[in-house]
Amino acid sequence: MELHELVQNVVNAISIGSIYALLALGLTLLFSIMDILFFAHGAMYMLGAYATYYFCTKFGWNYFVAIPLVILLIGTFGTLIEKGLFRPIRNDHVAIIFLGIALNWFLESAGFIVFGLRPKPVASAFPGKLQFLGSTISWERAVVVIIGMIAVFSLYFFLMRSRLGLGLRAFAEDPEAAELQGISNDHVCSLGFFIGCGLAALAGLLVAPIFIITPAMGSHAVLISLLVIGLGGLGSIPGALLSAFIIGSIESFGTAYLGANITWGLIFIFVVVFLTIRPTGILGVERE
Amino acid sequence: MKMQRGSYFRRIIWVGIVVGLVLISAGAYCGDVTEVEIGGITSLSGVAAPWGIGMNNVWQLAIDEINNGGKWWKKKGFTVNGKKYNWKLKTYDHAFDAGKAVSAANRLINRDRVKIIFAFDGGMIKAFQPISEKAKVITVAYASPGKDYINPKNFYTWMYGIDCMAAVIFYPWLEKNTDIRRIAILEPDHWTGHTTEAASRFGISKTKLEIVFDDFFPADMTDFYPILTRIIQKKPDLIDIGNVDPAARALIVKQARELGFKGPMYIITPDIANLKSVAGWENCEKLYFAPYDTQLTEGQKYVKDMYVKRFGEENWIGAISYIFWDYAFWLSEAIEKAGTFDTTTVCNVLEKMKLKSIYGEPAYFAGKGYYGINRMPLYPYNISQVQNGKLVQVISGAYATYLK
Amino acid sequence: MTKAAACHNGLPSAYLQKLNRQKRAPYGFLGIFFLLSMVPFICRNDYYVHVMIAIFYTVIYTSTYRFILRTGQFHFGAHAFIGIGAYASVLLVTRAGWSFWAAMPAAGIIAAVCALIVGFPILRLKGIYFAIITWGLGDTLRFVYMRFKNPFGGALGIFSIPGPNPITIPGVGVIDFSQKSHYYILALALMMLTLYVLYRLERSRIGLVFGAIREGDQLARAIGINIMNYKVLAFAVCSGLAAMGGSFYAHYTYYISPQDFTVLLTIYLAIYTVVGGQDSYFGAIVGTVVLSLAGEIFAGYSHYQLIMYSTFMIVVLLFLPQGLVSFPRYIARLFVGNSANEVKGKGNESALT
Amino acid sequence: MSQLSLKGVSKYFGGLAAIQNLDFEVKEGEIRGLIGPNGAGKTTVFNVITGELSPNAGEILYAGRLLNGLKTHQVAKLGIVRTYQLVTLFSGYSALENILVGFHSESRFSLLDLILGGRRSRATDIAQLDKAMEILAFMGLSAFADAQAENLPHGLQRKLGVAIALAARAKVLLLDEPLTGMNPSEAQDMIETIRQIRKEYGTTIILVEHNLQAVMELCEKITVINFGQKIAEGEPGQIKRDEKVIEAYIGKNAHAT
Repeated sequence: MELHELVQNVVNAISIGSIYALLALGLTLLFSIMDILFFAHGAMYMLGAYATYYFCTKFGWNYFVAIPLVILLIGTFGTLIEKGLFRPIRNDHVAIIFLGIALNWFLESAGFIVFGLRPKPVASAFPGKLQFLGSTISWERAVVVIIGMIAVFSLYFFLMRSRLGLGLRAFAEDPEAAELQGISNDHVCSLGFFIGCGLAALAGLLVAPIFIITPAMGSHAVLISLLVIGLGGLGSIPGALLSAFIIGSIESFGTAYLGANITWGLIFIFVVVFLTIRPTGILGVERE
Repeated sequence: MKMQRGSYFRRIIWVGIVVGLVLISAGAYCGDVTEVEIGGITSLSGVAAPWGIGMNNVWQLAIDEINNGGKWWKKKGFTVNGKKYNWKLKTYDHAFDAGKAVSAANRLINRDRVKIIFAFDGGMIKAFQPISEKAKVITVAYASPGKDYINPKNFYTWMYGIDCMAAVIFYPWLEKNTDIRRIAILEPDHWTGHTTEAASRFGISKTKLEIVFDDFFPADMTDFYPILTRIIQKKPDLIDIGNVDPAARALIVKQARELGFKGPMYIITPDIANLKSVAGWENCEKLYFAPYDTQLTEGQKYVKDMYVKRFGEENWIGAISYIFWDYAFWLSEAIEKAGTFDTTTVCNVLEKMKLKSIYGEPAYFAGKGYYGINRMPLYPYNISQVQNGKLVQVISGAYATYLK
Repeated sequence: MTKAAACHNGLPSAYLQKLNRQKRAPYGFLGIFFLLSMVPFICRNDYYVHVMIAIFYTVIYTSTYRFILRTGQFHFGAHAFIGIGAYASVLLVTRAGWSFWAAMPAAGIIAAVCALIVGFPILRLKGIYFAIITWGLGDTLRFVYMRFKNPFGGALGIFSIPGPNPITIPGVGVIDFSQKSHYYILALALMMLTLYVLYRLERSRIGLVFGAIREGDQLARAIGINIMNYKVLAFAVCSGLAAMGGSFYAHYTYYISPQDFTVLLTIYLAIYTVVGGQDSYFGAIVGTVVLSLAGEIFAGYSHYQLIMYSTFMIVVLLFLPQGLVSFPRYIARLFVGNSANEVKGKGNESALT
Repeated sequence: MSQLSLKGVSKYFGGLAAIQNLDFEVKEGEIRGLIGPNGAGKTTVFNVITGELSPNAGEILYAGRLLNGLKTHQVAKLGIVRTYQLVTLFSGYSALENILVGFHSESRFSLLDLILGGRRSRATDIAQLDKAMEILAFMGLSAFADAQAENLPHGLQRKLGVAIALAARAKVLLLDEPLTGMNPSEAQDMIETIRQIRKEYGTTIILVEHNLQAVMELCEKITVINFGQKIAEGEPGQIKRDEKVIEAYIGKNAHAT
């Protein structure tokens, strides 16, 4: 194996890992704050991508103008969903998962009807490619790596350092105690959904130009995210990052040296065996 | 709640009785066939839905052409024993679920009493083939050809073979006319991908070309960087991504160019619009498109105009649309000739007919040498290449004579 | 103290009534079997018979799925064991030359043994982790089927699967599975068998223990119940039964491919279960029947079908947490003001004061 | 001879010792009280014995057998059954069914027999029903056999909890505050019942209880712990006079006020 191939594979791994990390970020955040698995995350990702398509490609707006708009739009939509659908059954975690699945399917099917069946391309805001030690990466992917990292770290520091973040974490540890300290349950949930869905939309924004968008993209994404956050340890942001890169590396090197159609089999086997040995994932902690 | 189990039990029995009665009455309702229906089974939802809907639209166009008459079908309806008939299309969705495909076939054959089914994708066709063959229902398979379902045992299954023909025409031509020697094949890991790969291998086996890479990728894959890295490392002269679905195919083109592959690629039934918008036309340089005509035949123009007028430009699925046009006419003609709807007779007539194909004439059924039965139409075949941003027809009017 | 004394002492025991009902249950099941087995001879249309067959094997999947769900495990890998059943039985028939009648139970046993083997390590996992790992297991198997063309047929699947071998039933004649009605009877028998086993597992002594584990696993442990054993038992038995359903499916459609056993299958089962009502024994059945029949209406376009399913599910989750089976009670409460259930509760209280 | 003995048992949570080097022995058929101020580690002792927590050091022996490392259900199978501080019942079940669940280990079922529901299985059902009614009668609960457990008054729920343990064939019964929340007459009734249990079944009983009066009345021997350590052990009269005990309780009271 020559050096530039190795470098290329590492670059591929980082690129895939960043995409997966970005996809999983919102999901793991919601889990860490509210202990729920929001299956419709995939649909939010899909809606974010379509919003980008409509703003940028259809209306011809500037990509950078679209970014905050899309995040705000989808985040608000998430908050509305939380208020209307999730709040009544907030304490039933299994019901929430089923509700998420139902919502995901609903939005996906409705997406096919509303947005049409054909995949839509989103023109890239970052054309061109970057050459690096004999390897190549397109700029749009490099941007995903950079913004993905920024998003992961700023979210991490938001949760760990900021007052609001500490409040959210206090809520995660003990909702009742947090309520007593004046942290409103309802506000935390709304905020959690806003950030979670906003992150899903961000993923849609950045990933959409790399791939093409279809209403079915969400289900695929949410399953991958599930795998990522499961392996990383539910609710752990560093864990999700780590496992995204592990899965990215297996996918990159496995595909390059073993074949594309067995790599995903290997990833599944790896996750199954790992979770059997360590039932809480890489960095997960046992929860009640 | 616990105390109420008894009443639940009774309620369930009631529900059972009611459901039974509904089914019985519905069963009694299915009476005589008053309209001649053609069944369709395709993917109207899910990932492959654009194709499924597109082909359903073309079927509809063809059937409307027969019913109302037009430039292609000059009379109205078709006549059997002096009586006029019209077709009616009834399509069900299989969403790439074999169970649903079987249900759809059962519905069409046993409830709607169709004699002809147009169906998409070999995997699904194989799932319901035992039913359709047993019921002697003519199945037209729009799918990659495979000996496992096109064979003398399956008398009523017909197909529109595009990939196999393309491979046996394309690769010998490639050997003779270019200095391309190293071929990489990349196909999705599902039924169509596998059969197309087999067809390409068959075509290449007739030449001295070398296969340097041959792999399948999971059907839902969107990031092709790793596998393209691997392919490019093998230094192929041409990448055969024959039957990858349009979305993934455009991504492959785009990502391969990003990774620095400059050579040609080979694509069957391209969706030019999609390639242009996703991959960019400048990235499509040197691509081979099969079958693709720089000059559309009159029939193709006619169908495309009609389609765009009725269903809109954005729903046009590209060159693949044409293959869904012909069979409705061939079958109507065969039924007229046979003078009966009896499918065995119709099959025998159809096999020997001279066909008028949208790709040009003459067309006729062949395939005995490969499948043991003539179930595949041969017609003149064109392959084009993008040269300096323009489509140039490099092969014109070829016949896949290997398969005779 | 004797039985007589016990009855004197207490009220006529509701539990005794339950036991008596259990004693009568086999006749009930047989009765329903005979009643339903008439259908293909009255409605001779193969399409409706097919719909019923599809409902029957789906009921097998759904009700076993529900039972595992009820042991507190968020199961996401039903497709794994259904797939094992289908593939095992097909390979036994086509490769080893077994008769279908031996292969189907063998497939069930193979799947049950697989569930037993993986059960002990993975049933320790809770909640989402269990979901992820069972889903991963199913998809791992899918990749195994895809990867190994021999013997699994790869992505193309296995086709031309023979139907069940003909059998002769004295007094009835030869059943050679040339007609849908023969399959109908087989599917019905299989479903009734599954439902009976699950009925016993839920309503008998052992069902009492399963319920106890659900009601309070701490207490259950403290009185010596080995929760893991029971969970593994349920997992294995249900997986085995579902696998027999899978075996039937394979020999009924004559064609299987890895595509048939994806997580989507399990998601459908989850939807049927939730919509029907996961707390009730009949929930899975009602959910499957109602949604399958409703799904037929939208057979033309799956998008509408999915919209209908998901709307159903959202409505049920928000307004009918007990599922469709509780709908009559819900309506009754709307009109009467208080349900029979509440009356019962009050009765108990008054008896105590 | 001692039936259950703890030797040098310690349990730490983080750096904090919940129990430290605790020794005590219980004779067969004894009613033993385990008292101490709040947070003294009484419930932890139960948790350690039943295997819900594993001790950091020391040995727990039951009839000469080492219990360390056994899981809760295994310990329970050996005959050490506990009740919980808060009422825990299978609340959706009737009282009778609660008892029947306790029998589960007794019925050595064959799965096939159970699934087919054959005659043998039915015979066991009836036999168990009889035995359950017996236990209910013994506990004075037979009138409530069909009542749903969660609808019973508090006192009876507590009794039912003990009855479940009896059904699980407890040889050593660990009762965690069985009298909490009871009015005096209910408490008296419970005390009577505990005595009856010992008399009828010969069960060894260990009792954690805050109601000191009741403990003094009921127990033959009392162990007092504070901060996870044994500070006194002896007969009720002895304990009442023990200075350390008085100090522990008064100190605690002083602290509380």
